[in-house]
Amino acid sequence: MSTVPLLRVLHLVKRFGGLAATDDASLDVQDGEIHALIGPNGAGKTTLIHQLSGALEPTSGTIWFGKQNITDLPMHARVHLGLVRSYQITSVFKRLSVLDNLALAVQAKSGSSLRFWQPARSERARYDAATAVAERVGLGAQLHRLAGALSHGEQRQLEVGLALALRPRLLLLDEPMAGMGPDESERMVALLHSLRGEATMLLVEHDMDAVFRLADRISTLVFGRVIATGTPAEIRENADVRRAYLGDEAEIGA
Amino acid sequence: ADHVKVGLMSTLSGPGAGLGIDIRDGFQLAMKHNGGKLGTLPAEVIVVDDQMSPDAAKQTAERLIKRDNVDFMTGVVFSNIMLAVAPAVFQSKTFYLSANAGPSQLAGAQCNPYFFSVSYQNDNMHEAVGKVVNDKGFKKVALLAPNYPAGKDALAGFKRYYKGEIVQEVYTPLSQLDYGAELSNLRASGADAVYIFLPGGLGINFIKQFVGAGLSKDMTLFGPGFSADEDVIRAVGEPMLGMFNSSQWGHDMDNAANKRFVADFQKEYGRLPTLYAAQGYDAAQLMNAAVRDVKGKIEDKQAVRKALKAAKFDSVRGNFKFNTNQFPIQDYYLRVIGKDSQGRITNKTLSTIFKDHGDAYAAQCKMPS
Amino acid sequence: MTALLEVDSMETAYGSSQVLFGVSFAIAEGEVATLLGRNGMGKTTTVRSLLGLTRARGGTVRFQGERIEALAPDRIARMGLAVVPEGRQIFPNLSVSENLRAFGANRNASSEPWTLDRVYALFPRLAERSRNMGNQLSGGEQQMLAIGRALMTNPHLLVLDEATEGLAPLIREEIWRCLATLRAQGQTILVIDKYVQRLVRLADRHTIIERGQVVWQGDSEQLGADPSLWQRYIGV
Amino acid sequence: MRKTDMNPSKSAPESSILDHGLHLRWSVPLLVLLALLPAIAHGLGEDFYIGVASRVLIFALAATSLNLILGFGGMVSFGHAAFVGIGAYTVGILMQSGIASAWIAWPAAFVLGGLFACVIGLISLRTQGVYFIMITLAFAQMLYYLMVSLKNYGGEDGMSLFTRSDLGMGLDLSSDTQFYFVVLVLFVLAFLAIQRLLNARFGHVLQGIRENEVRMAALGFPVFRYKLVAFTLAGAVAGLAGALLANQGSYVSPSTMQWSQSGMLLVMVILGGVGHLFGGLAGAAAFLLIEEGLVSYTIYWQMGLGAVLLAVVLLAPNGLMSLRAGKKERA
Amino acid sequence: MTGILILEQMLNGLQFGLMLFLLAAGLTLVFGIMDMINLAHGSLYMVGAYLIATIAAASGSFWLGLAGGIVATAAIGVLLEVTVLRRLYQRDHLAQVLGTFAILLMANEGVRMVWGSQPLQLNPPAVLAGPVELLPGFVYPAFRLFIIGVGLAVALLLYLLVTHTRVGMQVRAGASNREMALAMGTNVRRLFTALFALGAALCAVAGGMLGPLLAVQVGMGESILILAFVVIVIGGIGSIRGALLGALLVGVVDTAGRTLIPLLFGQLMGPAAASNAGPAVASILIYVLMAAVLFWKPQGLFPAHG
Ligand SMILES: Nc1ncnc2c1ncn2[C@@H]1O[C@H](COP(=O)(O)OP(=O)(O)OP(=O)(O)O)[C@@H](O)[C@H]1O
Ligand SMILES: Nc1ncnc2c1ncn2[C@@H]1O[C@H](COP(=O)(O)OP(=O)(O)OP(=O)(O)O)[C@@H](O)[C@H]1O
Ligand SMILES: [Mg+2]
Ligand SMILES: [Mg+2]
Repeated sequence: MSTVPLLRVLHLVKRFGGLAATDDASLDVQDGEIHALIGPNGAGKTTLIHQLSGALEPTSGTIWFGKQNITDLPMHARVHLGLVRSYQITSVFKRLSVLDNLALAVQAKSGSSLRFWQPARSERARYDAATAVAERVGLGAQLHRLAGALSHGEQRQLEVGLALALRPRLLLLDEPMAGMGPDESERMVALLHSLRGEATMLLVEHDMDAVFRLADRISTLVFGRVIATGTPAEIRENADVRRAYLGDEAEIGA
Repeated sequence: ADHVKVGLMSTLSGPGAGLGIDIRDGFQLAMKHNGGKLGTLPAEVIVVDDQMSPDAAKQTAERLIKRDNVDFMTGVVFSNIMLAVAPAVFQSKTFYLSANAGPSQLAGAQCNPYFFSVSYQNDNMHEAVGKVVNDKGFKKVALLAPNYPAGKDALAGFKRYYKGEIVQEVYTPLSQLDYGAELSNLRASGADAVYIFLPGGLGINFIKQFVGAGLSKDMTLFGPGFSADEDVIRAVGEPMLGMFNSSQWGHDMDNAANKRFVADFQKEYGRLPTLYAAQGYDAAQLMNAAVRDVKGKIEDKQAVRKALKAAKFDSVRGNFKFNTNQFPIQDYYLRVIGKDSQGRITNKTLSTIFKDHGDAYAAQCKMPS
Repeated sequence: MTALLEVDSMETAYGSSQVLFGVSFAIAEGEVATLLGRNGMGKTTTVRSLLGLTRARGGTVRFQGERIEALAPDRIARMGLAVVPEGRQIFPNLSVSENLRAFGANRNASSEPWTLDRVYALFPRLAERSRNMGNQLSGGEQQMLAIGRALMTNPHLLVLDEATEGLAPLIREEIWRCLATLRAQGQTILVIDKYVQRLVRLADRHTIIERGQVVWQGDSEQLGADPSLWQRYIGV
Repeated sequence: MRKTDMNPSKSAPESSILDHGLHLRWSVPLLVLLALLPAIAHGLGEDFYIGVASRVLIFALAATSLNLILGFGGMVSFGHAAFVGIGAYTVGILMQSGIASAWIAWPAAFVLGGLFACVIGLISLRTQGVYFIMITLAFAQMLYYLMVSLKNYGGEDGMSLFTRSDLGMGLDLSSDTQFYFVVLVLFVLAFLAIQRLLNARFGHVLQGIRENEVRMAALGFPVFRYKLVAFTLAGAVAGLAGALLANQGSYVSPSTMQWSQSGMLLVMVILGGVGHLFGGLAGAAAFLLIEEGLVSYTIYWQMGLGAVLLAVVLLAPNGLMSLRAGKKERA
Repeated sequence: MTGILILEQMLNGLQFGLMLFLLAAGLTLVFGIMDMINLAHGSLYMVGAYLIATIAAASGSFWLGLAGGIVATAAIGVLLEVTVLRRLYQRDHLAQVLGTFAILLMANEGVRMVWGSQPLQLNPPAVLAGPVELLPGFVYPAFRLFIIGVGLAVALLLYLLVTHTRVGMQVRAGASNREMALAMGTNVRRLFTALFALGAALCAVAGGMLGPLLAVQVGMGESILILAFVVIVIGGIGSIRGALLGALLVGVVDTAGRTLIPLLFGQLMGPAAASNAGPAVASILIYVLMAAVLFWKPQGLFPAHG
């Protein structure tokens, strides 16, 4: 592929004391693809996402978004470039309704919020957009319930909705399926499918079934290093990946 | 008028409350002695708390003046509070008889016909000690006061009469608790006398620590009367023994008014009176005399003022008269803390330091007659 | 076999919104039971009511023959109920080893109790990170810790609420193997998980909950034989 | 197809914590009452209470400004009295140098309050939670000790102001009644502005930050900047309150900036209702009136005040306003 | 300055720091570990000092007073916890501030009603009353040495209790996630009551140690409470080690500031200006220190969970 990758991670290192959670990791994500990132627990996937999103500062290495070096950009600036994340551990506004949650997200992307006078509630378009997102993630009937009163699985749906509402170019998804039942997982897979073409995705997920169905390419992270990148078929056959991560699961997904 | 109203606003809560309560108790003892009357008029005394906060004091004073329409006010302990309430008091032409606070501003440029001090001018006590230390021939003196206007004025007052060498002049933060560092420096300074002006709890802290550090053997400790009064003694105890201090009054002073005051105060409240109690008592007696002399016509402000100025009352401190700035001209005594005949630790009056002493600010006062 | 746990027409509400409408099921000593159902159907609420964390409004719960629905959660726990809660709930301000040691006990008087060493042997990853604070663990490591923490109390009844969430396939397999071993040793277990195929292989009995009510109960054979059940209530 | 929607009745909109109405049904009568208050007080021969009312409104203004950051932004500032003090000293120092015009002094107090808040916020807002509480306390203490040692401006003794600021327009602020109306107008204007702001986009962002700061950052909001703006605004309004306070009491002293004063403002807000639009007003009024009432009865008035505060904590989960608002707005 | 003076001043710094630590110790327990902002902590310190002074005066023995005061204060602590404070654990910090502020007001008035407004007397026991000679020419007050000893002992004890016992772990667990700690079988309620009693007892220890140096009077808790908060915030909340080091840092910086800054300013700007600026700077020094520490380390020097 000759085009500039949408995301390019070069020799990224993150140390926590003696532990190198990210250890000279390099990775490309092409525009338009769904790129899955798999690896054992504690391999450094979330840590990598943290660095990509700007929540953690890398010890060394660079991150490129398109042609821009974003290594030192603060989180909010990255969001405005279109680099958006969701959290592995649900982080929603518990005391706000589902609609208000999503409306806040929409607000982030629709002009300045240094507006002190116009009632925010009068922005119909914003609430419509939020409603649309809610429908999309399957919370259309829960608009007015407080996020804190949703069940775990529903909160996970909202978590993804918050990211979606920002109309991302690159969506960093940290275990979106975790905590979802088979039914909801299925719906999430469908949702992510439908986003193809709209957003590029870097997907961290332990649900191999979903990963193999969705991913165009898969990278495997072990001890903070990318040990293999390839198509699902290649990864499934990769002996190292099987040993470090997949075990028998490769068959199940097949 | 058919009765007279007095607003007694003092510090009755918080760390400074001990002083205010003594003023109040002294004042009320006098009222009892007078049968609840001032002169010929039945009197109502409204006691309120200034919370040791200028802001609250201001508010409270307004309430006394505007809502209760008091004829006289008294009671404030602390100078900063006095200064805060002064404008409102003067504006309303209410007579203020200070039972403690005597800030230099009100003795000098901002003196006012409605303000009378029945206590002292703030510098007086320090001047008196300055003179004693000078006269006793101490050559090297260290000074210590908190870093605020009254502290600076205090040491200035001391230096007005002390001419020897000052080896250290230390100002400590107002909220300081521990004087370990200062005591070490003090030991190193080789001073032979120390003068401290540390009001309330600060003084208690310092004296305890001073004695604990063993410095009392090497240097003599001096303070103004209020750093060595009965309230402080009660809190510190034995370590206070031998501390010299100055005062315009002592509970052992030999005059009839004082004997009655001290005896009845002990009977009534079960403790020895302090300077503040004596001042509260005198404030009431001066009010009493003035109302008596104008024959109850307290509406006539000129007459009342004249009667107040005349000060025809038996002060527990003996000699008492007003200067042109309506601050006292009186005697100041040297006291030392020792054990009395009953074995109590208390102040003993030793000698007279100043006779008929006024203050340094009277000259700046252009008092309208 | 006697019933270790008996839940009878349990009703639970959060404030004014009722979630459970008379849930009844029983778990026999040494049995592995499951609760199945879609998201938000009341599985976790059932668990919370068992543990006394959300008080049931009606119905009874018997544990080892004793009524526990009115007891304080810590009493219930000391009787030998331990949970791997949804969302891990690791103590962030305790190190890994402290998380494990703080509540260690031998509540089922096992002759071969779970110890720190055994937990570390099960999850070597935790041994490596033993001095890390709970909040410095990866999601999966936290999950392992939560499981280890529950095992360390050697409970009569072990409750796992989505304990495989966020675990890598290899570790997940490890957990299944471990549960099988536990079962073989006679440990009673209640599992909630989305990998229903696995549960069918592992568990003895299943209870399906739909909108706060039990809609189906049976053993693995029956469940395995009736795919329409899955379709209808679980969505697989 | 929706299976999770097991209880459709719950889909009806619940009142949101983001909405802060003016509750006109009782706020208008309240306003009318406040407007009539001088006349009533005068009629009863209790002119003194006009001054009390001014003071209540001034503290209500300060407390409302604190509530803006505390209740809506989740920033527990333990140094808010410093900004009140800055405003008061602005008036005092200007007056000492012969500038008595309110048109200069009050805006100056507003701007300086904001300026100091901005600088202090730049440093303090790096910290969170209790650390933020303590660092704001630290700055307030620094300012306090600075003023204590500035002998030119009275030091610990403070400055007595012999006149009130001059507003022109034929108004005589030395009249307690006229001063009261000026305070009332300023309070109402500031209050309305804050109400607008809270219901506007900015208010939603601010409250979003209070609810979940990390997530707000992940949504692309420059969180620090919004917090700083709110902190600055609150400082400015507190500065204005300080200017009015200096005029009301004709006195300025470091004690205005003491930590206990910051604590009192905090207590007022918590008492009234954290995150309730009317919390600052309710808290200031309750606190000062309870105090006013108790002080004249007993010197042990703090016992009574303590008992009332304790009762509120135990019985009204989120301050006095939550008693009125009932369960639906419970936190 | 001579060598001995420098040594002495360092000891002073250490001593002042440990003095603050004694008060901060109980605070760390209740605030740092149990995560409960307790403004009434200073009130317990005050009540402890008053009780010790009263019992000591009645019995004529400082040690009896100390022991009796500690027990009585712990009992008062339990009473307070059971009746009021336990209702506040689950509330947010603000409710805790308001509730404990109310208790602080009531405690002050209560003490005033019982003991009056006059300060009380509490003197060190005779053996510790005077100075001792540490080196030739270097005398130091015995009671201050005692404070240093007690402070270090308390620090060690707390450290062991909190970090090396299961009770300590359970307390920390209960504070961060009460529900989960319950679900693991800890009787959080009883544990917290016990811990609060310990905190109250430590308050009384502080009262007994500081009472002979400082005024025993109404309101004695408030000014020093702020300093105690400063200490544990600089050290990092929740960490005993941090509280101790924070205390020492504050003690040394404050002492050094008070001795060195006036000297330094004297040389830089002449005595008159120095006598103005010196104390002003000295009084804000520890606040500057705190602001600086938090600027560079927003979680304090030794964050407990980092
Ligand atoms: N703040 C921290 N301090 C120290 N170590 C940390 C910190 N955060 C993470 N780690 C360690 O870094 C390693 C990588 O963690 P990370 O959360 O990135 O893993 P992960 O790949 O996302 O795992 P999982 O699949 O379990 O979520 C882990 O071993 C973790 O314990
Ligand atoms: N704290 C709460 N307050 C109000 N409602 C709640 C609360 N917790 C859960 N609910 C509601 O109760 C219902 C059941 O929730 P529960 O968590 O028991 O479901 P679950 O079956 O465990 O789902 P999941 O598979 O998503 O974890 C849901 O509709 C949820 O929205
Ligand atoms: Mg992860
Ligand atoms: Mg659940």
